[in-house]
Amino acid sequence: MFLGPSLALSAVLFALGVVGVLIQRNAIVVFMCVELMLNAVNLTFVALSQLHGISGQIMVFFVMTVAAAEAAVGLAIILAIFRHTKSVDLTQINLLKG
Amino acid sequence: MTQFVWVAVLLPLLGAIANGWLAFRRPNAKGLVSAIGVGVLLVAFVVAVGVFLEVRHRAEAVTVLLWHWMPVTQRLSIDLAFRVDRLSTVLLLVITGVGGLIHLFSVGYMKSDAGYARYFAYLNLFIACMLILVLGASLPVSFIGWEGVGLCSYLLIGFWFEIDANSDAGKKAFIANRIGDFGVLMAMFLLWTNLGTLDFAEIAQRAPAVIPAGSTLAVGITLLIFLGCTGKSAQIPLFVWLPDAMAGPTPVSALIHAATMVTAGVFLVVRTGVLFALAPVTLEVVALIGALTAFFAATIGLRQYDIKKVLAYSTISQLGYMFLGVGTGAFATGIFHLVTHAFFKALLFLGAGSVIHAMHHAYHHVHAHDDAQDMRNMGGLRAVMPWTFTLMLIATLAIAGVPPFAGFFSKDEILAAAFARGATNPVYLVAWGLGVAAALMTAYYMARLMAMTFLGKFRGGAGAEPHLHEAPWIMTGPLVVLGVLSVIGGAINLPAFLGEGSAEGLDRWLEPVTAPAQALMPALVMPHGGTEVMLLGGAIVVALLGLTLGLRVTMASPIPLPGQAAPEHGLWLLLNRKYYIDELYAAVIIRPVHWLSRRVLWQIIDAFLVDRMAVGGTARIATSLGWLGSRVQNGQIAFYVVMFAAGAVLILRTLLR
Amino acid sequence: MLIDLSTPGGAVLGLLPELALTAWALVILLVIAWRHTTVADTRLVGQLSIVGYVLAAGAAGWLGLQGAHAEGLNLMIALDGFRFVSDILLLWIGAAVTVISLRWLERQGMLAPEYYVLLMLATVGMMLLAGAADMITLFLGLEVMSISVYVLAGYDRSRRASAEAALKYFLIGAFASGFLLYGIALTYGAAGQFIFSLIGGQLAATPPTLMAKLGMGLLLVGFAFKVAAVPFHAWAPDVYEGAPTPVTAFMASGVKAAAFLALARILAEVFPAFVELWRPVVGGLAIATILVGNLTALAQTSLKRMLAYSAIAHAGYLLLAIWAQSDSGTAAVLIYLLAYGLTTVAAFGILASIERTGTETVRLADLEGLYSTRPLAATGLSVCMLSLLGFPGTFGFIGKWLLLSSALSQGEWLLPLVAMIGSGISIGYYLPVVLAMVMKPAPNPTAHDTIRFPRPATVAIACCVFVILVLGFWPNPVLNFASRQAVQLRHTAVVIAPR
Amino acid sequence: MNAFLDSIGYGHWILHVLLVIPLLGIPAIFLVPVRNARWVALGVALVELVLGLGLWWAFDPANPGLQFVTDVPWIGGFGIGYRVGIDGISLMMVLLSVVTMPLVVWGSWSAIDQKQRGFYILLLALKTGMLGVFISLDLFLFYMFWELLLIPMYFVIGMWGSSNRLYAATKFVIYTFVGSALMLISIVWMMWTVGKATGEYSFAYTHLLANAKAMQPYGPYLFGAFALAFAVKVPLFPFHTWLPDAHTEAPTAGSVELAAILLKMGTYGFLRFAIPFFPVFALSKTTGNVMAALAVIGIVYAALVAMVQPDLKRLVAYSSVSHLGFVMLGIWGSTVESVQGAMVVMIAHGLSTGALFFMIGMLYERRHTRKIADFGGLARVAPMLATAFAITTFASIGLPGLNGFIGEFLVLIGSFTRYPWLVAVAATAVVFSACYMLWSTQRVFFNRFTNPLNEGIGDLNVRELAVLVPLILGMFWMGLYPGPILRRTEGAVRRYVEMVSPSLPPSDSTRSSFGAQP
Repeated sequence: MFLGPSLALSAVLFALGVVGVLIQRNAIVVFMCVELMLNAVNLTFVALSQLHGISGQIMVFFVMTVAAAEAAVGLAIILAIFRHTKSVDLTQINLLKG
Repeated sequence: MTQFVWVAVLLPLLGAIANGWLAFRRPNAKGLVSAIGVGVLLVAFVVAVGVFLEVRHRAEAVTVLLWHWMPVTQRLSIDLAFRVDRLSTVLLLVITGVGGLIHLFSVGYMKSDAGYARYFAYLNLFIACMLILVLGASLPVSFIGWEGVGLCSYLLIGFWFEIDANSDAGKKAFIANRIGDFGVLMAMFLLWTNLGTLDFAEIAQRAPAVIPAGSTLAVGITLLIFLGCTGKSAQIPLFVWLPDAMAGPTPVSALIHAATMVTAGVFLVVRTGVLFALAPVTLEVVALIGALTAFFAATIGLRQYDIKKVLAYSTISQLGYMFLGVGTGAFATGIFHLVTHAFFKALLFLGAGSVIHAMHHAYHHVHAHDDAQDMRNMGGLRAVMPWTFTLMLIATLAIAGVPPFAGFFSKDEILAAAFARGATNPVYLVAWGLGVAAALMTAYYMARLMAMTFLGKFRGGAGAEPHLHEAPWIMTGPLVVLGVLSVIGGAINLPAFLGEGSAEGLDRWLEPVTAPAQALMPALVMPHGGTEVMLLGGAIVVALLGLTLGLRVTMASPIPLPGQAAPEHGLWLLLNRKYYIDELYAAVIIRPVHWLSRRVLWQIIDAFLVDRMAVGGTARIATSLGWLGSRVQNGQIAFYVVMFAAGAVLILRTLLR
Repeated sequence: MLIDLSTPGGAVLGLLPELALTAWALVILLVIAWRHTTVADTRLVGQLSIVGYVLAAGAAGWLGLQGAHAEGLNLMIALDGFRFVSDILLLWIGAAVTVISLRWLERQGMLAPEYYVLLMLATVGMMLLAGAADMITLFLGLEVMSISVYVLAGYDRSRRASAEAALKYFLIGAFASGFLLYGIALTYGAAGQFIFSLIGGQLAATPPTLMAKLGMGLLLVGFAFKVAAVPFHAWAPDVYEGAPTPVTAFMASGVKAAAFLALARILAEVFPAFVELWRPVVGGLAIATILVGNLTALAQTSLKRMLAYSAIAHAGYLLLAIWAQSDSGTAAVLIYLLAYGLTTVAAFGILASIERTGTETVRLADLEGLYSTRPLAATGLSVCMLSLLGFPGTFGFIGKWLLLSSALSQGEWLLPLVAMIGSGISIGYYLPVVLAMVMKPAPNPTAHDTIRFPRPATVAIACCVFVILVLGFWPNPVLNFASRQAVQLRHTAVVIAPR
Repeated sequence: MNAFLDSIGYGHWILHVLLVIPLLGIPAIFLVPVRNARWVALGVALVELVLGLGLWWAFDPANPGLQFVTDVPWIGGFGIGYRVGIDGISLMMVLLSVVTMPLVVWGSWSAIDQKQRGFYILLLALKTGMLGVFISLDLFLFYMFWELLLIPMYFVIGMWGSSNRLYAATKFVIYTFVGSALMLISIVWMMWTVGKATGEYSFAYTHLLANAKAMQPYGPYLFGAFALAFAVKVPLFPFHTWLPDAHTEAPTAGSVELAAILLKMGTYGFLRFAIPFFPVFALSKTTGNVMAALAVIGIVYAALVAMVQPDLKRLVAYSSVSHLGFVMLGIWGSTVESVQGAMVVMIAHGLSTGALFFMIGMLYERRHTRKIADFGGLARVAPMLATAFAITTFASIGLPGLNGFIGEFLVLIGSFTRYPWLVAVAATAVVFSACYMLWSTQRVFFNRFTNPLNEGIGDLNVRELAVLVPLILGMFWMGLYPGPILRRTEGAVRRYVEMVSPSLPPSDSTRSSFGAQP
């Protein structure tokens, strides 16, 4: 049921996330785009569960948990950098290069 | 005795080592040094005489094997072996005999030199090498001596090494010799490749069967050998080193650069006569080069003021005669002139040495720094040095070709042979003409030399004059012996018409050696009867004419001192400057080679192209790429992510292709 | 020993090393709750954490010796020698990094003992990742490891570089996780399974579908990021430079090793049927990685950054062995990881000791004259450089040789050629280190006075260097061992090495 | 002698002992005070010399094959073994190595005045590496020794060299490392190819050689990889530019070891590995012509460049390039004569160039300069040194009766059939070598005494004489009585030539272009 459209939708969402990462300059927005990618994949898992059973849905839970942990750590890191640079603009964060 | 011929080689070698050791340890033990230096030569001479007495009764050669030198393969197994035959015996006698006399002379001449022991070490070493050269049973063994004498020549020319010019001269000699040696080496390679042997006897045996007469191969090999000879024997185009070689002590000039080493080329041609016989073209070249050298060197000799330089050009000229002789195919005549030349030229040099010795001492006493060798500083020495004068006069007459002195017979025989060949081959006629002209000039410059040195008044300053004196007996003694030999030396090969029994002694003596080669050449019909007499008469006239002219012209006007002479011009300048040959070589060869080596090979190819561009360039390319890489790494997350995405697209594209 | 993973007891037994380490980490967290202020506290926690590694390694070793295996294929975590060897390797790296960190943290004034817990948890993640036999375990292991390392990278909060490193690593890492996860999803879609061997069987049975190919491609992208293969490498130099030095050592050796072990397993067990598809990709990545890594390293003056690029280059070499994808190739991966791990830990360990408090990074010029004041340290670092270069007489050479051998045995010449060219380039940056230390004079007499070599780190480094040298001449034990483990990785045994 | 050697089981242990003794010296050096380090090194060197010289008698010249062979598995399952053994070719290289060793220690006696411990340790390590290269019969083992050698040499140049030492050391290592990188691929590829063809996977030299046919399809590439590694080491033009720098900057001991032994590893490699494995390609018309031409270019080119060098060591370095060109020409001459000649040149060059470097070192130690222009007229103040230098000079330029001539003569005469024109060009080296050597000798030892700083330099002392006299005696011995050496190498050389000669293209008959057949 709606397998094709669901997969297509998740692909589009995933692509949107990727494009967002590519074009956004704000660390938090970029991070949100990554979350969008993860959730797009979650949609894929759920959609595929119709075909292959429950295991896909189980995976979604793991992904959500991991994403939550990631969000916590990620925001802490962004905070840490904000303390140094007073900004979350990624173009400003280029101390390390070469 | 023949089996012990190696003693004659070994002793001088040991003498050299002993004297060399003394040179470091006891440089002042001059008595011991002289005893060793002359003693070994004496024993060697005794051995030589012993060998001679045996060889007298034996026509065939004897090979004395010492050890296997290069036992590489069956095909290439070179033994260190000596070949005792009539040719080597003649040279054995000349080398040890004349060499011994010169050693003796040196005892007096070098008495006060600090490098006395070193000098005798070199001299002994030279004798050893020279003996190896003439005794060698194969080309490589002779080559040991061939290069060895070059080495000794180098060492002795540069004996007083603290003067740059002397060292330069030594180096020049060695390098000129080496150019010739290149030819000898190449000849060896060709011979071995084609004949599978380098042994003289086997070459003579196999060559006629393998190498077609007149073939390119024969001409090539012989020309290469002859290149070696031009180097060693100072012929055109490699003669330039010999005049400079006069930088060495005078006895050295007598021994090495007159009597023995420089004649090695003639010896080698005779040794490999069979090959030359197979290459008539080369023989023509040899004769022509010989004649040309004789002529040109003589012209230069006309206008030199250094007594030794005159003699040096004279030597080159006389060597040219020898090559003219062997070039006609009459090998024995070449050897004949070699022997007589050894006598009278050694005498001339030693005489000159005695003169220089006297001049040097005189100058030394008055602390003058004038050139003791410049004839313009001499004059009137006849009075103070009667012995020397007399003996040098004998030598002058001998070299000028006045009968009955030794040079007359030998030179005449060469010219006669050339004339005889000229009947069928005009090249030889040209050579003959050059030879006659050279003879005239020889007489002229010798007379000039004698006149400038011994006649007239002493020009070297009044202060020095009282200190001039005759050389001690240890020096004049050898001169006397050589004087006697210069007088009677011609007797070893008198022309046929002078008597049946004793005539052509050397020709017959050498027959076993030269016969195989002679058999391959058209017989040489020596002029006889009227022609012969006419030639002889002509030669005498030429000699006397030259002497008279030389005497007259030289004595005609006062001789200016070195510093006061008007600058030379025209032809005289050309002659005085030796045709600018040295300058020519420097401009055409030496400087371009240096330029090429320094600018092109080293700085452009080596340092720039290979090292900087190829090697350094690779490194630079890598470093630049690395720099580029680190620029790409710009620290921008956005850019990193773009690279990431691009990579992902690339991977997916590859997979979905 | 047969283990039934379906029973709780069996599951505990199967996961014993990971569980032991996790439990110990929790115990230590408890300790930290009381002791987290002084230098002594930090030190105590560090020392305690080593016990955890030893316990876990003991468990892994015990299981390995017992020949633990399971029946059936329905596993979430592998029970084979390969996993236990990987575990020991990773635990060893964790322990070594801990030892190096002991005094280093104090000197840098980073008195937060949670550091050690994070290291342990990251190690747990690495072990799960390397031992995963199931996509879920794989993902979990990966994330446990990654999240811990994100934090570790930014652990020196006082330094902006550290924070920046953490941010870069985190953002790009999360981005890459997305790709990896999508890859898992699509693979799942294509095969309907999470378990490696089942997916492998499924994929082998049918012609490759678009979804399977896409899935594999995205998985490869995810791993390419983790191993820092060009062009997914850009984060690595920045992060390696910014992170605290022991953490850099941990990332360069541990994280990379775990990723490679997992990649080797996935390609061997999940995609053996697609070998002709992924080979060009891996080969291309290898070539690009070797060349870019080595060339860019040439331009570096900071030692840490240089080693980062060198790490990228080495990832390229390892991809070569992955490409070869045979038992000898897998054995080569193991050996190379061991050699590389030993060397990297030792090199960064020495580097950490040389670092001065407050300065950003060690430059090449800072090493000048080290030999005259610290001969042993200079010698040790020289050995490390030679080992990284793959110079005979060091273990690095054995690894390099095995890589080449595994590729050449497949009749491939281009990749080994590129590898050797890369090796030739690399001498251009390894050698100057030796040169600076040994042959140049110190800029001033007191230049190296601030260097401190704490005893534990010294012992750990010395052991590494010693092992590098010994194994360089006598690699037999590890070679044979690695070959045996490599055979266990797959169910089809091929002749691994010529006999 | 033989009976005695047999009674102590010499043949069974000698090669291993030779390899190990220098390594045992290393801890010994650590144990003694620094100032005694050189004594330990000397002791080790002398023990090595005494033991090694036994090979001269124990070696059976009648046996052309490998002798004293040991084959012990090393890295089991991977076909790698500790396989060593020598034939006539390696025998001479081993002997050369052990002979130079005490001389090198002696020669460094006073020149090395700091970090002595490290220096002598490196010298000992170097020696093990060299011996290892020459006795390895396993390609893996060979490669290890081949590369390992670089390290001690690198440090010797870089730590005890003169002003530009860092550049020179780096250049040396990078050049040779990069040069031999591809050789490793080649070696492993050979193992697999032969292994797949025969079922026996092994790096053993004899095994690979016996089945070299299986590798022929890849001959050009594999040979190219080997040739690159060896050509750099030789060094063959145009891979030579590392040599002048390395030679010049290295301390005396380094220069001597480089010249006497290290360069020979390249030519040895060609004789032992590169050509026998791939004779069809290596000796094909094109390859042969190219290699021989490069050799000859090297001979003449290096001689010319040597002529204009202002630095004595650089000059001798270029002369090495020239001499090694003869070796290469001889190898490609591919006749018993030419290869024997190549062997002799290898040994002769070791003696004479070694001696030259020693003497330049002695000059340097006295005056701290190597510039020719800084000297002049030294023969007056240092007559013994001048004499030794002159003798060595003449040995180096190939004066018959000294060692240089034999080799060059054999090389040229042996290669003449195959490469007549190239030989003609090569033979001009007799002129050029005389030019550069004599000119430099003249400017250093003869001519006017211009530089007052040279007044007090003093002549050779006893230690220096002890270094030079053996070398000079060796030069005379080799020049006058090379038979014993030739006899020992002949078997191996003959076997080598017989092995490769079926692959030789028919000679473009020299004889037709130069005349008649015998």
